Amino acid sequence: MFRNTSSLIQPLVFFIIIALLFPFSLPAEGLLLQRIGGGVIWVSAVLATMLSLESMFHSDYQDGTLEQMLIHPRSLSLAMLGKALAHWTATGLILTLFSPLLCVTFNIPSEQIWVLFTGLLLGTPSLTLIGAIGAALTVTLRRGGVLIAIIILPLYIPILIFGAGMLTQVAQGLEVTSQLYALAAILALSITLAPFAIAGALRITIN
Amino acid sequence: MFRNTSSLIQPLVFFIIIALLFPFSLPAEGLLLQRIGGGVIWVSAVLATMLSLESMFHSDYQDGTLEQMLIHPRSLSLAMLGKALAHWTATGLILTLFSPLLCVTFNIPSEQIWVLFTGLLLGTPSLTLIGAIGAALTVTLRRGGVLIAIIILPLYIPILIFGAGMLTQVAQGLEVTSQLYALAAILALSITLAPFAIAGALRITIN
Amino acid sequence: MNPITIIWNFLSNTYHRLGSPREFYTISRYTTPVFGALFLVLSLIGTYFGLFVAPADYQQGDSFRILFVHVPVAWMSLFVYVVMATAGAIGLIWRMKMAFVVTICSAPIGAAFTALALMTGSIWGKPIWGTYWVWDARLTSELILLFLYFGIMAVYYAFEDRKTAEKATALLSVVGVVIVPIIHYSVEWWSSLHQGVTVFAEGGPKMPPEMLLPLAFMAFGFMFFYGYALFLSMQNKVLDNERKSGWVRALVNNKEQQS
Amino acid sequence: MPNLKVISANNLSCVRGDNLLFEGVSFDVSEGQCLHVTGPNGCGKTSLLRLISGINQTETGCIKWQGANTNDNSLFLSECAYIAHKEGLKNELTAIENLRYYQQLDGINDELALDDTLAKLKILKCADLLAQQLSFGQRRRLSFARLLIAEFSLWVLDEPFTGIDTDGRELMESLCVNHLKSGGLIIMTHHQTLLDSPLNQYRSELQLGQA
Amino acid sequence: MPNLKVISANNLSCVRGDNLLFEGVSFDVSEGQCLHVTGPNGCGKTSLLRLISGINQTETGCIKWQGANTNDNSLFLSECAYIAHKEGLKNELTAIENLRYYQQLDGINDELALDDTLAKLKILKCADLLAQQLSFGQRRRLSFARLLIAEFSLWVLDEPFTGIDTDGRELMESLCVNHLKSGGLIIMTHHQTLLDSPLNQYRSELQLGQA
Amino acid sequence: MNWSEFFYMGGYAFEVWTSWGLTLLVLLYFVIMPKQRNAKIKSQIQRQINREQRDQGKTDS
Ligand code: HEM
Ligand SMILES: Nc1ncnc2c1ncn2[C@@H]1O[C@H](COP(=O)(O)OP(=O)(O)OP(=O)(O)O)[C@@H](O)[C@H]1O
Ligand SMILES: Nc1ncnc2c1ncn2[C@@H]1O[C@H](COP(=O)(O)OP(=O)(O)OP(=O)(O)O)[C@@H](O)[C@H]1O
Ligand SMILES: [Mg+2]
Ligand SMILES: [Mg+2]
Repeated sequence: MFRNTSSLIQPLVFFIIIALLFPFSLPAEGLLLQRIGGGVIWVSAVLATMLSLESMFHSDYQDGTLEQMLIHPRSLSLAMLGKALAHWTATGLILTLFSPLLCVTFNIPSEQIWVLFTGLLLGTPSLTLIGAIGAALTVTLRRGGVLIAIIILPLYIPILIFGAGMLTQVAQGLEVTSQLYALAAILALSITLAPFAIAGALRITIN
Repeated sequence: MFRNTSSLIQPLVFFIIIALLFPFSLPAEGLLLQRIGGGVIWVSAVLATMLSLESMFHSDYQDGTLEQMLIHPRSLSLAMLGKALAHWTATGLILTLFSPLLCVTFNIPSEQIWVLFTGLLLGTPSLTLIGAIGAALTVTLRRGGVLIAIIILPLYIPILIFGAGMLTQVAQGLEVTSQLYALAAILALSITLAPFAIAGALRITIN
Repeated sequence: MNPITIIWNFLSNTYHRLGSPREFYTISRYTTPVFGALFLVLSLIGTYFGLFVAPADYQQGDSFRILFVHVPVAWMSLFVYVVMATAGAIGLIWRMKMAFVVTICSAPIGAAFTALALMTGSIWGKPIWGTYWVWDARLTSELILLFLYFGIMAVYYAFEDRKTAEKATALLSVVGVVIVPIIHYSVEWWSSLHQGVTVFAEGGPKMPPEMLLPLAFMAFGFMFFYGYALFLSMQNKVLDNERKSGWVRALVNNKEQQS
Repeated sequence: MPNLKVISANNLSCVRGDNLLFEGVSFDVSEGQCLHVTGPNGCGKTSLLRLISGINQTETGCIKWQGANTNDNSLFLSECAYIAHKEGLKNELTAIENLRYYQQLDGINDELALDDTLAKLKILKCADLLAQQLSFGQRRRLSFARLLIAEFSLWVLDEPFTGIDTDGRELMESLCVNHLKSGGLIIMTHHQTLLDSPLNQYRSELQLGQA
Repeated sequence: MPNLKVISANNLSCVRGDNLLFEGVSFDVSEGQCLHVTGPNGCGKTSLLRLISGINQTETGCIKWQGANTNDNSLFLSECAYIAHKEGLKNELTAIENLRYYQQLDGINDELALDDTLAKLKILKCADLLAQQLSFGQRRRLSFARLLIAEFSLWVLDEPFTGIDTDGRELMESLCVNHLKSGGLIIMTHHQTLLDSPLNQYRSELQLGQA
Repeated sequence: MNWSEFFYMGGYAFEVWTSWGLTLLVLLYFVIMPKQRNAKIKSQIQRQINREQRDQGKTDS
């Protein structure tokens, strides 16, 4: 699955690059970055996931291995769940693990770091699973990348709202349990349903 | 070059989507968005350009048309200048033209809007031209996208610093001429030199 | 024969007749005008009571009269999505051609209703909240719904092959249906500037009858409008899809010769 | 003979866009037989093979494997291998890694068999080259090698001899004959005649109409 | 005869990775001649054609067109056409749009010629299909059509007959013969024999070593 | 009731009438657009039929 370490670090590098563009482009005030840092990290995570998705099935389609998967006796949806989780390990998980370091560079207070970390841990698998549906629907199209974005970003926004919302809550000293439950519920839903949608989408588009 | 209008609006949509992710993920305070809005728009422009670059040569390489271009009697660097400028029209130019509208939704004051607009107009062609070098160098590689980012983002940062820096200057009532000259100089340099670099990169990587 | 069997037979009969493009076309030529007429009658009554009869609100003055378009339109934006997703599921599961047509033809109508809800809402928001737009849960989720409609239309037009496009569109609309409860409950789950659930509140509508009545008329009127507009555009789609078939040619040819 | 493997198609049709490519196509292939699908370019041969192997769904008619419908029939899927124009090779993996990937998909783990198979197709010396670096014929051979790593009964081959040199073609033909002799089935397309090929004696022809 | 078109290669060699594919390859092809490059899979035929057409650069030896080095020689480039396995077709353009694209690259604008060319290769009825939707043979024909839209003297063809049906092959062979008769040059690879082909009488063979 | 007072809408004329007006426009669009499209499709099909009949006439004679 992972040919080499470089494919593992690439989404991470992407994530870091996106996040680091902001310090260069915002007014240099210590407090500003600290206040928006959490949001910036969430946006970077969403973008990094989304961008990595475009290639999730694309080369498989181009070289014909996707067709071979389609006619393999294993359950396609199970295989897709596996593929999505592997993809998540190489994108969402890694960038979640890395996020605390980024938080430190943004001077984000430590109670927020934990919330951000947990939020990303619960949120990024859903991002990948939901995004894979979009990737599967657009795999046969050139310029699928933008269409993926159009399709899946509406579905990402709730996750973003819950995830980034927690940070604002914490900053104001409020509870975040309800948001955590919401993220967990979204995750449960995506794990159970998304694989079927992905498999269905592939069967529809490959012909 | 442009099969249909959809290929024209797609980078624009990307740009808008990236910019719109922020309101969802930042604390809901009117002034905050207004202060960072200009920076967010610059980052979105950089990202939208960068992402559109990955596909600049990729499908040409996959389907063999790039090889055909290489052995065409026209000057390859001139052809590449044309291709880059066409690409810019469909990405940088369009999103520059659209940026004022985005500024309005972010409540950015109008004197900043003009600075942002001029900055993007001078900066985005350089982004495309410089980015195309990275795209040409990575065209034969799978997962080229991230490598492009790693190669070209360091080169983008000066443009970002000048471009977004202008906004902070204006907000503080300072002059921006020196930054404008810098952007113009970068543009002049990229137009004269980048096409040769792109052509050279393609001749090296295709074999 | 027992009544359940009769009803069942009737339902399955209509289902199968509606499932065939040709039958649909024939039937819809009678039902469409009926929908249009019902819409006109109901909405004119609603307008009369809403604009002329209902007294001005003691807090909002006359600005509350936006309610009679905003609320029906906002409800329809959700209702159309539910219809669209249901039809999509039916199409995918039972491979019913006409269900896909319902999905595809509903999307622009739903998008228009959503856009209207956003516009009327923000126009209304200016006098009430003092701003056209806030990034608040109800408003944001409704905006997401608009994007979702756009995404669904974009997917349909992205595919060259019609059958693929239909199925892909149906799948996406089924997946996106989660947004509907989110929009509906957004005012309860998050603190929101937007009005809480008023009409379908527990313990009956929290709204005086002189407001409720015209609202009901408008709401049902818009429902019929949706039916009307949907059938018109479905007729076009059916003609377009079946342009090679004999019955469409006969139909067009006859028309031509009569006129 | 209840255990005789047989694939039978009945009244298949295929529509692409507004064009009817073929209709009413029926055939039976049983153990030791090779169905040679012929017809001019664009007549629907590839489309037919994709229907058979289950990538596309039949709209009319049905295809049966041992009497059971082939749709979503995992027994059938595990016995059928489809080799297409797109080789199904990952450019960034080496030849042997590509083969190993397919072996693992089928739950096998046998390094020796990999070398063996590459050797059989005379591409052992390219084992450690990236698929990207292989010549056209070497890629085709590698994709053919996939047939030998698991026990597929039905081989569905779309122009298997394109890009293969004369020796290679004889090799592949003899591998096909071995497969047929040991009770396998083959459905293939090929534009040249097979009359002077060792496959000819097992062959029946299915001619698809004009494009 | 100073105006006779001729391509001559001297002492070419090709190294891939650590392998020497061939060395000391020399040939001359002049008007009306067809050079048939043969050899087993992986012996370097495609690599040689890419050297000739200028995609890759020679490391030793040189290739001359009318006596001038072919490297970055725009006269040569405008007279040489290379048809490879990768067809050079844009999937998202229709067949005719693809051809028009190449026509425009060469600065021509002639709608009738496009239809004509498609008709010559018997793919006129697919003119408005996306390249993506074409069958394999139809794609190959379309890429071959590119040879006819501008006046190329030297055709460099890498296995031009793959995926083409029997009629199509005869068609292409006669197009090649016409080209040769009107003073063209052809360098091609092909795995089957050309002894019984109309091309045979114009043919000389270049055998590359064992892979 | 007084008409000018009615149109004045207690000071909310702009809000109320743009909302209602926009809604009306959109509804009208969904009535007019399909009718035009219907006519267009039918004329396309008619032209196709005519063309085929002409072709047939040619081959028959
Ligand atoms: C852009 C701004 C607005 C948007 C996007 C919006 C959206 C919606 C939506 C989607 C609904 C249907 C909810 C459901 O059925 O679950 C709704 C209902 C409603 N809206 Fe708005 N709205 C906006 C502004 C306003 C304003 C400013 C008011 C007035 C103060 C208002 C008053 C109402 C009322 C009274 C209902 C009916 C509530 C019920 O019974 O559930 N809305 N709106
Ligand atoms: N959307 C479409 N509309 C009309 N025709 C289409 C469409 N998509 C594909 N086709 C046609 O369907 C046929 C597909 O044929 P297929 O690939 O099965 O041919 P084939 O017999 O394998 O040909 P070849 O010998 O060239 O490989 C082609 O003729 C192609 O032009
Ligand atoms: N990096 C590399 N290291 C070693 N060998 C390589 C490398 N890249 C390519 N090769 C070898 O170079 C050769 C390329 O040959 P080429 O494509 O020219 O063959 P060909 O004669 O066209 O064969 P075919 O008949 O299969 O088309 C192959 O044998 C391939 O294995
Ligand atoms: Mg084929
Ligand atoms: Mg070769």
